[in-house]
Amino acid sequence: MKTFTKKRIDIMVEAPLLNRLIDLLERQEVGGYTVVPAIAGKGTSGTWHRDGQVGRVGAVVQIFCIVDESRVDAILKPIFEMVAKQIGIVTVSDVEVIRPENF
Amino acid sequence: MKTFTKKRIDIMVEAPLLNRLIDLLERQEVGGYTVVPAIAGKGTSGTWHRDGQVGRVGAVVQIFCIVDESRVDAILKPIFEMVAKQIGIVTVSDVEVIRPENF
Amino acid sequence: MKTFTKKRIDIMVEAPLLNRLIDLLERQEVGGYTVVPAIAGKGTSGTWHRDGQVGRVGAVVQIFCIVDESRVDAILKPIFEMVAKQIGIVTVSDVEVIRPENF
Amino acid sequence: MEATLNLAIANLTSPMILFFALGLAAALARSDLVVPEAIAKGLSLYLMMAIGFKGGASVAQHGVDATLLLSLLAGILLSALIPVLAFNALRLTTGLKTVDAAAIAAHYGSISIVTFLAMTTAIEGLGIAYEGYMVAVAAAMETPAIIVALWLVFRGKGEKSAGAEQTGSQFSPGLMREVLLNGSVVVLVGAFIIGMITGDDGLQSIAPFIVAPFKGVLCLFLLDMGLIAGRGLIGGARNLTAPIIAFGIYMPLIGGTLGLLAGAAIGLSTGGIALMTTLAASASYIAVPAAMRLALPEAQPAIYLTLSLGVTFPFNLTVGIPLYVAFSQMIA
Amino acid sequence: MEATLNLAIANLTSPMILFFALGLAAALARSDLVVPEAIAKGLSLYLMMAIGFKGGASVAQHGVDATLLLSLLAGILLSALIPVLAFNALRLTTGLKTVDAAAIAAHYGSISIVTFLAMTTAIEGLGIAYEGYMVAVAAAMETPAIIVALWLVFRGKGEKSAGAEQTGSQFSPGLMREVLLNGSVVVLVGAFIIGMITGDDGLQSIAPFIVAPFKGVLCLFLLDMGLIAGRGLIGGARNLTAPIIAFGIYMPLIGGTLGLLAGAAIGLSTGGIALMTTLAASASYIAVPAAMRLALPEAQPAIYLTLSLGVTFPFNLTVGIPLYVAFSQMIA
Amino acid sequence: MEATLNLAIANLTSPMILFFALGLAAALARSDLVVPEAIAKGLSLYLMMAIGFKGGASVAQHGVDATLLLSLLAGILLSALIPVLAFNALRLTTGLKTVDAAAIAAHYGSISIVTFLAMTTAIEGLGIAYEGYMVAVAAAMETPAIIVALWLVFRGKGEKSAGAEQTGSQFSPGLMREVLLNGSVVVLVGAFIIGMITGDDGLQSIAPFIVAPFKGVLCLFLLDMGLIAGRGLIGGARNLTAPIIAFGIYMPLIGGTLGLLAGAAIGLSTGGIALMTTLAASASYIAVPAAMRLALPEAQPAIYLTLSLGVTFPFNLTVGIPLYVAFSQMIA
Ligand SMILES: Nc1ncnc2c1ncn2[C@@H]1O[C@H](COP(=O)(O)O)[C@@H](O)[C@H]1O
Ligand SMILES: Nc1ncnc2c1ncn2[C@@H]1O[C@H](COP(=O)(O)O)[C@@H](O)[C@H]1O
Ligand SMILES: Nc1ncnc2c1ncn2[C@@H]1O[C@H](COP(=O)(O)O)[C@@H](O)[C@H]1O
Ligand code: NA
Ligand code: NA
Ligand code: NA
Repeated sequence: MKTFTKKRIDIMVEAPLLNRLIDLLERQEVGGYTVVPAIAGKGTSGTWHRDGQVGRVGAVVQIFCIVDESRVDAILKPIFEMVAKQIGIVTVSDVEVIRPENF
Repeated sequence: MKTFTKKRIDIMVEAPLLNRLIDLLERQEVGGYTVVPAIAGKGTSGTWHRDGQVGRVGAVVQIFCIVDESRVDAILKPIFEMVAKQIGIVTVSDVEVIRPENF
Repeated sequence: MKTFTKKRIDIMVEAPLLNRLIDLLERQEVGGYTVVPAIAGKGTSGTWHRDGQVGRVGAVVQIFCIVDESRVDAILKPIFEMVAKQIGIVTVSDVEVIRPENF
Repeated sequence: MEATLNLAIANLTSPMILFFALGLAAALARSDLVVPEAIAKGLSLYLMMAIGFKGGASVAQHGVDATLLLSLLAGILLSALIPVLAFNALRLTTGLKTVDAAAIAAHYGSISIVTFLAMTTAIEGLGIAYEGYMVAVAAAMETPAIIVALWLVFRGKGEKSAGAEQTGSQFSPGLMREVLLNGSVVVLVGAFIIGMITGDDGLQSIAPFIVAPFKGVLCLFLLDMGLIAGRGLIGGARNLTAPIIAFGIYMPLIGGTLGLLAGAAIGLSTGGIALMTTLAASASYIAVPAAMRLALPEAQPAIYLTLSLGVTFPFNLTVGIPLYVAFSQMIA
Repeated sequence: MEATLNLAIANLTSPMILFFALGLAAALARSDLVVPEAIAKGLSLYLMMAIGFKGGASVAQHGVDATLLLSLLAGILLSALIPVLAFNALRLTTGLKTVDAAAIAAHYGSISIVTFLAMTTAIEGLGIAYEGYMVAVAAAMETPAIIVALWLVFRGKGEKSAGAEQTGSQFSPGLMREVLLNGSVVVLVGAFIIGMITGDDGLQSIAPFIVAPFKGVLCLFLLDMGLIAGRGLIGGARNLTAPIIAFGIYMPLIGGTLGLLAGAAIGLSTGGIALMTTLAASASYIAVPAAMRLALPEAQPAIYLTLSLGVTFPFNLTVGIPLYVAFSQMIA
Repeated sequence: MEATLNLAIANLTSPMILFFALGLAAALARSDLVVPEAIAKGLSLYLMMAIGFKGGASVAQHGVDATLLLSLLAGILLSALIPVLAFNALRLTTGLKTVDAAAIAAHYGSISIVTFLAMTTAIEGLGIAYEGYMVAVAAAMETPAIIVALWLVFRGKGEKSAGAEQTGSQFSPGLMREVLLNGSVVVLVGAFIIGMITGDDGLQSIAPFIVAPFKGVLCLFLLDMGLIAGRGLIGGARNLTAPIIAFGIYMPLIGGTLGLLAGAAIGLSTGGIALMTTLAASASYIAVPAAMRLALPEAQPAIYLTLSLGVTFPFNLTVGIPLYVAFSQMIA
């Protein structure tokens, strides 16, 4: 099957920031995004576990977004600026899709 | 370590369709699959959030399946046919595995 | 934006083994890891569903870990040894990150 | 008239309706309040179990009178007939496509169990008795509407022009099985049977769990329903034209009238008539939408879900309940 | 005899057992009914907290009699002895490998707390008193069986032929810590101690939460257990040969007999004997399977889980409970 | 003195505090015990709904006396004043940076609703009455502290040197909206209003859900709080120096004293004074941390969360409650 190469941006970010990140993605007019749960983790800011929180602070959520290669840089820049000073990391990888028009 | 390249098919699909998709994968005799939750998202069919549903309509789940490159097309075709007319997207990417025989 | 290529190791493993796997990752001094839930799946050891368990046996969880290419082999070997005899699979893929120092 | 007004005021100022309003308001004010999915499912399981069990225990106590079968039959007929009326009303008054009209029609033939629960709570509060087996009638009304709605799409078109193959519409026995064995129905009917077997002794032994806190749990559940209805409206309101919204108001009145007449005709008690009216007036937002995504994927969920959950459900809860009680009291 | 039959009928028609049967039937009919994982864990937490607290408060009220220590000792011995019997029975009658036989044996030495809960509810319903500290005995019986089962695998083999290194079998102090500090045990024992400290006053203050709705919550939990047992059977039945299934039936009877004799020998009340019998007869499906995945990964979970949860648990719940009560009444 | 000691002992041996201790102990012993996130959120929703409703129903019954407005005003002033004191105490005694000191200060001006719940349960147990509207005072005290703390960071620095742009600190109306409309506050205030509207009738109708099991549910919730506090201490203790820990003990005493005096000055009842004291003494660990992550991301959560949840919360629960009751009884 013919497929088209796109980029998948994966963002892990502390939960209180999620709504702002989604607002940012909407302003960048990405074709879509998906929020995915995480249970626990460790990074430079220490260890966390979902079942050990009151409130949302400390928990990390994931959000990914499939975009056209041509738009990666424009989208990545403000994301990185937002996440850099918070708890979180950003990765980018290659994926192929079947219908290219939606991204 | 010696690794072998396989393909990872990621399908995001509206929850009511999940059982049919699993049936389809079983009929294609894939070596395995994993269903992963999603919390929220946005696509061409609009926005959804897991905690804002009565029933399953509106929610999206993810399912991924690691298969040998040689079988990707055969498996992708019926999946794409099923998902195309519903809420959902399909992506394919490269992964490496250590034991090649299970896929 | 300038990015740096790293490796993403994805491990799916039966839930009772999770703590030992995390201990192993800590001993390998990986820069971080994230545990991700799974809902259901099928592999060589049969089918499972999260909502059909008493206790943790039978459920599978995912954990991923982004590491520098140079360290993949050292980390992969003990992981594979641990997972090989249990229910679980390991995959490796390419990702790009923006800040290379944390991995 | 004054009695009806008093009923209406009592209903609007009951904790139940006020918690629903709180949820609605919170959603419209875009508060981040959520009831976790697992909790909502747990509450729903509890409500099904409680209402089913109480119905069964009541049947065990009062015996099955002659009207049980008649009620089931009436329920099934209403569930099959209402979609035909609804479909034609939509085709006449809105510009909706066949699939969309049929999908909406299925919702109105089927039922909303939470509206049913709210009505039982309301009439219990008023000291009005009702037949315990109305729970079984509720279960029986879930499915026929789906079959009729699919028939409305496929009839006379030889499975082609409606685009079965190309568009994915399908009518499969697997689908019927899924609908009939969906979790809520199984718990409702199962608990009903258990209630019938264990009777009043059984009921007494678990009453502190399923009877005493019932109304409070329903309040919490309605808070969540308010949140969901409100968020559905925010997201889906732009898909609803004025004629569609009007349908969401007058269709429960039409359906309700049929239920009222049927209930009176077969000789139900006042409470039984009120419940039959409520079942006929209410629209599904769980079982039917899920079935429609499988059978009629090209029908737009943003229309049928928003209409059923955002318009008809609040209407029945606030205006419908006192109205249906008042009319049941008159006709009984 | 007739009394026993009445007991059996009363048990089989109790809401508890009927909800379990409903879950089982729904699973076998492949309904999509599920109790969300978080709800199931929450219910289980509640049940541990309630049973532990009630046990502790009862000890505070009635004082610790001389048999407490004896009961704990008897429990530990039973938990250590039963796996040896079970292991040999399996080696004689089935073609199972050493690791599989030992893993199964561990389950039968350990206990099922839900079976214990069902028995307490049954005897409370019959007005039979029991020693509150039996909860502590239950906790004490969780672990010894695991140690004995691992010893059965590793003894005399110098850690080699059983393949410790190559196959991953391991017996570590970390494992014992994990088992001893697993969540359920901590809540059960912790609530027991809190109950002992706060006594009847404490119990009264939270009784509307932990006493009144207890039986109803147990029904909901058993619905889920039925679903899980049923789905386990669907998936795992093909792993069970006739001799293995037979073991799942006669082993609880052997274990139960030992429990019965031990309970009578140390002078427990009728209820206490029934509970000791139940503990000895029941098989673990939470703590032990998790420990086995870590210590004996090459043993097949599809065998031990299906057997314990799909065969022995339903057997104890339906046939076992009335039987054990009847025998306890005779022997007391 | 002896009365105070008795109060202290009664408090320390209440099921509530013992379940908290159990959670703390389980966490420190590294047990794997967890309360699933969805259950914890569901319990918290329940507690907010119950306490809000009961407060509102009590206002409906006893009427609004003149002190309601004064209490709200006093609460808002305390919430705004305490952060200033806290900030200066931290700057004088610890080497913390401005942002860290301000972030901590915000927590102590705001409130812990669970501490408030524990106090209401304690005084209800002692038969001490209190003003139902104190729930509204609690809600009013959530936010002012946040505004003051942000002002402490940005004042006089022209938004620059504190590094607004470079470091991400920001003070936005959106943030205030998020805090004011956060789920807990909405349910608390909403249920309070519903309680006021439906009054005692409403309360009676759902009392078996929101009144009877309340204390037991609080025990389960405190078990979870103990687990979280304990795990927070394990992970975060190394971030706390002795002067910071000392602050976590003396700051509630300073805040509590202000609350005590304010409560007495405006003429609250003994129970009302005790609650005002508790609100002033308690520190937030839900709303404020979330706001701080958005407004002051460079402040370290490991410090403010661990201090509020791991030091001040247990201190208030164990030592604070009997102390505040004793002083309230003296001053009233
Ligand atoms: N570009 C995208 N990136 C990430 N997730 C997406 C994207 N597009 C769609 N999705 C996910 O797939 C779901 C269905 O997509 P759609 O069929 O386009 O509405 C959405 O609700 C998202 O959860
Ligand atoms: N080919 C595959 N694609 C995706 N997930 C898989 C695959 N094989 C195994 N898994 C996941 O890994 C778990 C354990 O696999 P196994 O050890 O093969 O039983 C399964 O239950 C699935 O959740
Ligand atoms: N190397 C890594 N691999 C996988 N997940 C990571 C890694 N580093 C960080 N994370 C995740 O991102 C979260 C925030 O990272 P950090 O900002 O470095 O504390 C962590 O809690 C992990 O869940
Ligand atoms: Na209807
Ligand atoms: Na046993
Ligand atoms: Na305070």
